[in-house]
Amino acid sequence: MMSGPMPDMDDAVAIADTGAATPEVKVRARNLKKTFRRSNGELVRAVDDVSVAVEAGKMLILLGPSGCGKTTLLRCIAGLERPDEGEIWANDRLMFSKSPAVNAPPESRGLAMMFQSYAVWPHMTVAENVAFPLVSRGYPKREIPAKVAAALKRVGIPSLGDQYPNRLSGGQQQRVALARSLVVDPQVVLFDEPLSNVDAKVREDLRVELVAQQREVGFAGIYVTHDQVEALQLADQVAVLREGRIEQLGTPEDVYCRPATRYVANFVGRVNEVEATITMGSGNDNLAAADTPLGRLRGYPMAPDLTPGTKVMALFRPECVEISDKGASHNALTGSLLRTQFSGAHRDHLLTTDDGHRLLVSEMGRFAGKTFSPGDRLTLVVDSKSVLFYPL
Amino acid sequence: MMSGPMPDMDDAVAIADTGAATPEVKVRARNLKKTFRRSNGELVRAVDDVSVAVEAGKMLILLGPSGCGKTTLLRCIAGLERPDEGEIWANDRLMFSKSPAVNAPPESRGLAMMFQSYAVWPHMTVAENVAFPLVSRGYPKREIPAKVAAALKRVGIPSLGDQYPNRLSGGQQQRVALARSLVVDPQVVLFDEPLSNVDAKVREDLRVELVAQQREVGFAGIYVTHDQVEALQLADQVAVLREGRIEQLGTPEDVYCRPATRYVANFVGRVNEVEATITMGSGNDNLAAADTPLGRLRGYPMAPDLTPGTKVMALFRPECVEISDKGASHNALTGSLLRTQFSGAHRDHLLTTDDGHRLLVSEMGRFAGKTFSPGDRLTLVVDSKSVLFYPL
Amino acid sequence: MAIMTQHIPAADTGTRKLSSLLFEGANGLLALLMLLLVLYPIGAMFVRELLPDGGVNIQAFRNVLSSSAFWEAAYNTAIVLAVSGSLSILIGTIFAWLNERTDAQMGFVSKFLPVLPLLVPSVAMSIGWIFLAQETSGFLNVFIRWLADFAGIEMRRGPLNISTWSGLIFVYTLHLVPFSYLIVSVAFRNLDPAYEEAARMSGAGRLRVFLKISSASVLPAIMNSALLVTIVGIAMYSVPVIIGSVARIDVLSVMTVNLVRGVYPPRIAEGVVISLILTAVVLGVWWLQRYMSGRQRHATIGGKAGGTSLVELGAWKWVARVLVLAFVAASTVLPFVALLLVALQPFWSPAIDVSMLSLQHFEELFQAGITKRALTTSLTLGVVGATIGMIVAAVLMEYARDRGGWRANTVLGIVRLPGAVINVVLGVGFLIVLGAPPFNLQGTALILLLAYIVIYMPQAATAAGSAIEQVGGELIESGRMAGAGKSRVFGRITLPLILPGLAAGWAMIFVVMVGDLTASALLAGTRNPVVGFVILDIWENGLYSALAALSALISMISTAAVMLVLYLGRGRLSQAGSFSGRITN
Amino acid sequence: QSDEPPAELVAAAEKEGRLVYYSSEVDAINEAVVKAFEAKYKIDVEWLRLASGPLASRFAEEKNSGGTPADILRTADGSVFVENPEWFLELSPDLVPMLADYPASAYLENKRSVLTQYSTYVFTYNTNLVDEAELPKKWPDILNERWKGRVVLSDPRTSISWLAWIDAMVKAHGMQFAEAVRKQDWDIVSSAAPGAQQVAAGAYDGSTPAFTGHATPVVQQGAPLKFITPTDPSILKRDHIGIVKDAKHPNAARLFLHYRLSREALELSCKLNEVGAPLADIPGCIEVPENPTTVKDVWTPEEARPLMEALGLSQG
Ligand SMILES: Nc1ncnc2c1ncn2[C@@H]1O[C@H](COP(=O)(O)OP(=O)(O)OP(=O)(O)O)[C@@H](O)[C@H]1O
Ligand SMILES: Nc1ncnc2c1ncn2[C@@H]1O[C@H](COP(=O)(O)OP(=O)(O)OP(=O)(O)O)[C@@H](O)[C@H]1O
Ligand SMILES: [Mg+2]
Ligand SMILES: [Mg+2]
Repeated sequence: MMSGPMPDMDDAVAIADTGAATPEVKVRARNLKKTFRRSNGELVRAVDDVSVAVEAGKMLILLGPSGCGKTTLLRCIAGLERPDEGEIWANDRLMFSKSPAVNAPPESRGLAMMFQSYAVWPHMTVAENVAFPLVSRGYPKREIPAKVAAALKRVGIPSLGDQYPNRLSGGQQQRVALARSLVVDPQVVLFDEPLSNVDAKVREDLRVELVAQQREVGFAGIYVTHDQVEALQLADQVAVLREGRIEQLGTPEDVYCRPATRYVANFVGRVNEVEATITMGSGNDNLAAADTPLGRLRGYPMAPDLTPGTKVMALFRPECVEISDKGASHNALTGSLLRTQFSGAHRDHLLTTDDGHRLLVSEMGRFAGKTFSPGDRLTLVVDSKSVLFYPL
Repeated sequence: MMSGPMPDMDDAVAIADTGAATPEVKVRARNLKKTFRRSNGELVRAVDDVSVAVEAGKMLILLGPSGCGKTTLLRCIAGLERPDEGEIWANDRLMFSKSPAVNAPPESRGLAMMFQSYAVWPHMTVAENVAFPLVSRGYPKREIPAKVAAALKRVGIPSLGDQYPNRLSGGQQQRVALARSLVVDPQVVLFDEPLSNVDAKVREDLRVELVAQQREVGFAGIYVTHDQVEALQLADQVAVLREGRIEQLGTPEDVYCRPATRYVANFVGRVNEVEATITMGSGNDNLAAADTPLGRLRGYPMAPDLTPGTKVMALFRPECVEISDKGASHNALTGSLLRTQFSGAHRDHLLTTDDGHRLLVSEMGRFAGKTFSPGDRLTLVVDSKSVLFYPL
Repeated sequence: MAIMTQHIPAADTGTRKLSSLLFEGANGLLALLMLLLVLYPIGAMFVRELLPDGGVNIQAFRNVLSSSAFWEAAYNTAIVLAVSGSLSILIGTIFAWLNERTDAQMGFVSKFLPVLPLLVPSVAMSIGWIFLAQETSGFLNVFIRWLADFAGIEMRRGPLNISTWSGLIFVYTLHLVPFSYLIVSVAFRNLDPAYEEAARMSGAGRLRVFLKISSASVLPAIMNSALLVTIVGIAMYSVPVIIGSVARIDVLSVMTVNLVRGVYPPRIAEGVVISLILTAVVLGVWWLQRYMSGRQRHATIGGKAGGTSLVELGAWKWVARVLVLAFVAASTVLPFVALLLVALQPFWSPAIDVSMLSLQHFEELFQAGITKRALTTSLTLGVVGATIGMIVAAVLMEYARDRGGWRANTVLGIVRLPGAVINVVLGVGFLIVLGAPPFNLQGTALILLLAYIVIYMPQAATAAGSAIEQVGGELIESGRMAGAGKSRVFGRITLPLILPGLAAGWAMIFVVMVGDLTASALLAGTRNPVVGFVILDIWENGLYSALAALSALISMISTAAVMLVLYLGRGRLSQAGSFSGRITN
Repeated sequence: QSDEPPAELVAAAEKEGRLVYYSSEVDAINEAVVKAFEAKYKIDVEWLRLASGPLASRFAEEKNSGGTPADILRTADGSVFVENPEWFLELSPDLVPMLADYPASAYLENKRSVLTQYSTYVFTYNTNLVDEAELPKKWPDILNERWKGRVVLSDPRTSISWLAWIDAMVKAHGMQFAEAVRKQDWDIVSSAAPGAQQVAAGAYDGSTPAFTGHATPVVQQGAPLKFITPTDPSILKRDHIGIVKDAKHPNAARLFLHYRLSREALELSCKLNEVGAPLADIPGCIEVPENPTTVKDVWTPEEARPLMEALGLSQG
């Protein structure tokens, strides 16, 4: 361990000799824990033994329902919250650990952050807002205007420098916040639901912009959201959190197509669930088979020991079902249409099977030609590769 | 017109003899106008000559970007804002008009409303919150507990009656607000972005609940949102607003598939836009043809006089494009793949054509089998029925 | 029509409408009544004194403007106000930040500490400080000299001297801090912590964040507090009369009071002229405040509030706490202890002889008929006046919020106006209007009550207004949509929600009413003497020990009453859970 | 001789049953006199005490706006009787039988007020801090270096009594006296009562100008306080009392004034306060010095201004 650091010293400690971080890893948190005490005395484990790492140019998304600890984890990394346990490195320096006692204040961690409420300071013009990090970090005075102008241009609001923020729309304010966090060319940027306060339409534009900026600046990002579409679109890695713990950490495809648990499957998208009993363990093609009240389904077992007879839950996503007119020996289900829900780019059919199961089927808009009416009996074929069996 | 009403009398006037409303129409606003004066003296036409009507059991969605006047329109109908011009009927009674001067106060209009901030009163228990409308409307005391219990049960929180709201999650609070607005079995319910403060996942659940409640209670609803997915899913009718005016009023399909203007097309979903010149007016199949830098496109003209030579904009949605391996004489475009974006249920391909146009193509998840890599040259075929020509 | 079978029984609509009409009518009437009550006395006096017989009383202006005494007092007032005002805003802002935004806060108690001075009538605080820091005999001086003696330093007087410029400014500042604290702390409470955190993340240290972000973003509130501090400071009488006159520092409030009630024949016209000038100053500050906050609209975007995180101060936390406690000691504890000591002594003496201490003066207080009656009258007036005043203020501010537009501006203007007029001048106005036929209220408790309500309306309105602002519009509107008329919504929703704010306002008003000196001296009758009256009497002719006993007594009564009310106001809502700051959803 | 009032006056007064008494006298005397009066007659007395300036100005303000409840006004500041004689009844033995015993010199010229007592101006001192030997026997002695910064001066702006004192000094010794006072660098106190207490507390060695009554309560508490009456000049302050015209209780007012002027009441007040009486041979009352100067007790602001300026005090 380090020899020098004094207890409680308010600074970061170089970790060259700890070997704790590989060079590309820009932020790393290890076994972080943070417990809060509610006003009624109850303890909440907001972050419970979480380890994450992000490399340069990559984006890690923290995804989970409200209250699962996403914000707390991010704020611990930022230095705005003090963890109970664990270690935090950023930019190759130890920022927090219990022993040796290190706790670098947020301003010296060299991280940038974007907030949900835009947190654009109302008493400063846009240019002053963007200049603030430069001034605080002691950039030479005469370089500042040029850097500010460049940052504003980059986020597409070059002419708004003189405005006060309250004159701007939500989308524009969030652009200011983005420019402000990127103006110092940070190596790490933290995002706490930065887009959840802006219009759905603007949100899409900003998301595209964010990806472009990341590509340009090459920062490592940690991004908190509870919107799974946002998560899947932005992420290099997604960490799905549940009650302070990481339930799954993987690529968007992993998390969406091969969710580790039913919780993850349900959280990152819509899913059909049918109870089933394994009839055949996984064969050469890795596929197993199971009997369901709706017929036999073939699919991937998601746990090692799903031997025949095991009760499982079969999951498949609504868009992995095809409405077919020809029957099939397995993975074919029939049901009658309850109603069709138009949602623009796609439409959802809600069916009920003969034994009362509800099934959701999602179709892309371009098949708009074939329409069905409630009561129609439809045959569905489920792609075997997208059926997953989970132990109960 | 009416004979009796005194100027400025604060009451609703029965409109039996005006014939202004057909029996099913529960709310009707006619030629409403409302202008605000900003603090800097500038005038804002928040609502500018808007007429809408909603029938029993139907849901009208007011959709538009921030600041387009959705809330103002809703508040005028609710009686929380006084229009400058126009007339409002609700429950077959005249609630507002300039002459005869009628302006019923909100509490006597018999409308229920749900707010964006849950607006659940923190000093009352959940049960007291829900009972308040009953008490205010003078329901017999002993019927109230049963009605409150029924309402709480209906929204799925039967056991929370004794709790104070600050102990509840956002989703639960919003359920309380829903129960509170539905407890009097209102014939009309107004919603001002009731779901925009809750989690994406909870939002979906609540949306389903709302539809179920509407089906059960049969109220006429007016629902404000800026989320086009929400709008398309909930609406019987969508009114797309732009700067205080209705840009298009129609079914979700109308608005999404046959948007009246480019503004609407862009607002309700994603769209590819290519400039084009009409080469052939619409023929028997109603299709016209136009030359674009990417090749010839056939599609529907969206204005009557698009004669050959007219400059137009050709629009088609990303999900109406098929990636094909066979060429085609028209509606076939080629480009090379820039990148693919995974978003769970679907994936988006961003292509660039040889002359630098960007095209977006959206694919359902089940085609996950075929994968492309950046740089691949792809041929796209656009369904003629989904290409729309708009005058510039 | 078939669907007319609405669930709204027609009769019910009728009664509801009637009660709403009554409510609105009553509100309008109240606004009108308040308008009369404020404008009529002020107006009548201005007309009588400055526009006698249709002409302008130029002589009064000439007398004032040509008097070197006026200019000296104006200069003194300006200096005292500028220095103590800035200091108190600075201290109030820092304390507000410490208590709302940093880990130096010490729970519920600490939020309460900086407003403690409001519970000690300013007369009592000033006298207490005379006992503490009079140059030769102040307890603190004697104590310090005793300590110095050990160190071999011999001093005959000092080192402190309250009867100096710095002493005067010191006591003014102690008195004004709570006013700025009250307003700025609410702003900090509502300030999105993300503003500060974003600044930390931008590389700014704690100090820079406080200076450039936290205090700068609450600038509108600071300006607002500057307005209140100006109003309170200009009208302040007991501090300058007790401390300033010994130091020969005359200020305009004391000068006005002397002109109006200290000399014979009374020179009311000149008092009115000075009031007019002060009104212009207050209006100027008001305009400045509106201009500044209009220019920089404060954008509070309600994100998810979350658990507000506090700025960690490290070791500075203890320094901060000590500062807050030192302030409480200086403003409340020390003066109170001094008062108590003197009250227990037979007469004020720096040599404390424990064997001589007794409750004699307290006993005499209760024996003296006039003191007993004065206590009863004052406490009754305080309770009734603070209650009516807060209700009136709440109804008016709600009316302003509800109606908006010119009505709101009129109401807001009216409720602030009394703040700009020196109390004693207002008192004369009341005497002129209500003391004369047909009212003939001269010497009654009613005229005092009305005068108190009007005089302290600006404070009451500020408290009620900020309480009402905290209640989100949608909470109220959803009440209307639930079918409740304005009166029911006010009674069942607005009122319970603003109750803690009203309770705090009540406490503040109660204390100033009980401690009022100037209007009381003019209006209190022989049958209903009030405490302020007795205090002045004892101050001018009685024993300091008796005065100390009375001051200590009313401080204790005020504190007890205020604690009780705050506790009740809080208790009512604590069942709804923790309830800090904004009540928007 | 008998000071008993005529029975019909008593009957008429008791029929009215009430009296409102405005007085600038110290509480102890007011209370004692009122108590004794109430014990004798079935009349409730309500009294209001303020310093003489505020009392007169309050009285005037009430008169100007719809009437005053006061039936009797007693103040050290005679101006109100001179400036507004129309507010008071002209006094005579017919009105108040007790006045038959009073010399013409006891009245104000316009007979709106009569004198109730003489007060002598004193120098109050702390016996722990001041030696007998140092005491100022004559007024000019207070201008010694010994007293520089050690005396507290009663503010001439708050009361005619203090103004009258400096006026008398200036009349006797010229304007230099006021200027010398200014050079003594004395702190100001609003009245001699707090002055006496500060002296008792040791804050100052002495307090002046003062009346004996101001020190009495502190002395009674055992404070190390005494006073001396300097001469050169010997000065006296008169107090005035009058009956308000259109009073609500005219007969009660007459009866009360009769009582207040009676030997019994004079004795009572002298006992509480070392003052002189307008009637001779009242036990307990101090000797009126030989050739005393009676100070000027009616003032206009213009007359006061040069004195204030000499003292370095600003006045509105
Ligand atoms: N300062 C605090 N005091 C007490 N409890 C807290 C505090 N901050 C957070 N919590 C609790 O810790 C848990 C995690 O909170 P956190 O804000 O990290 O959740 P989140 O995942 O960001 O949720 P959201 O999506 O709602 O923002 C929650 O149960 C929350 O109530
Ligand atoms: N009280 C007001 N005073 C002045 N302008 C107002 C007021 N209320 C609304 N406006 C303005 O009227 C326009 C319409 O506002 P409105 O709130 O109806 O928009 P909205 O469509 O509901 O927007 P959002 O999606 O942001 O809620 C906006 O430009 C707004 O700034
Ligand atoms: Mg969060
Ligand atoms: Mg809105």
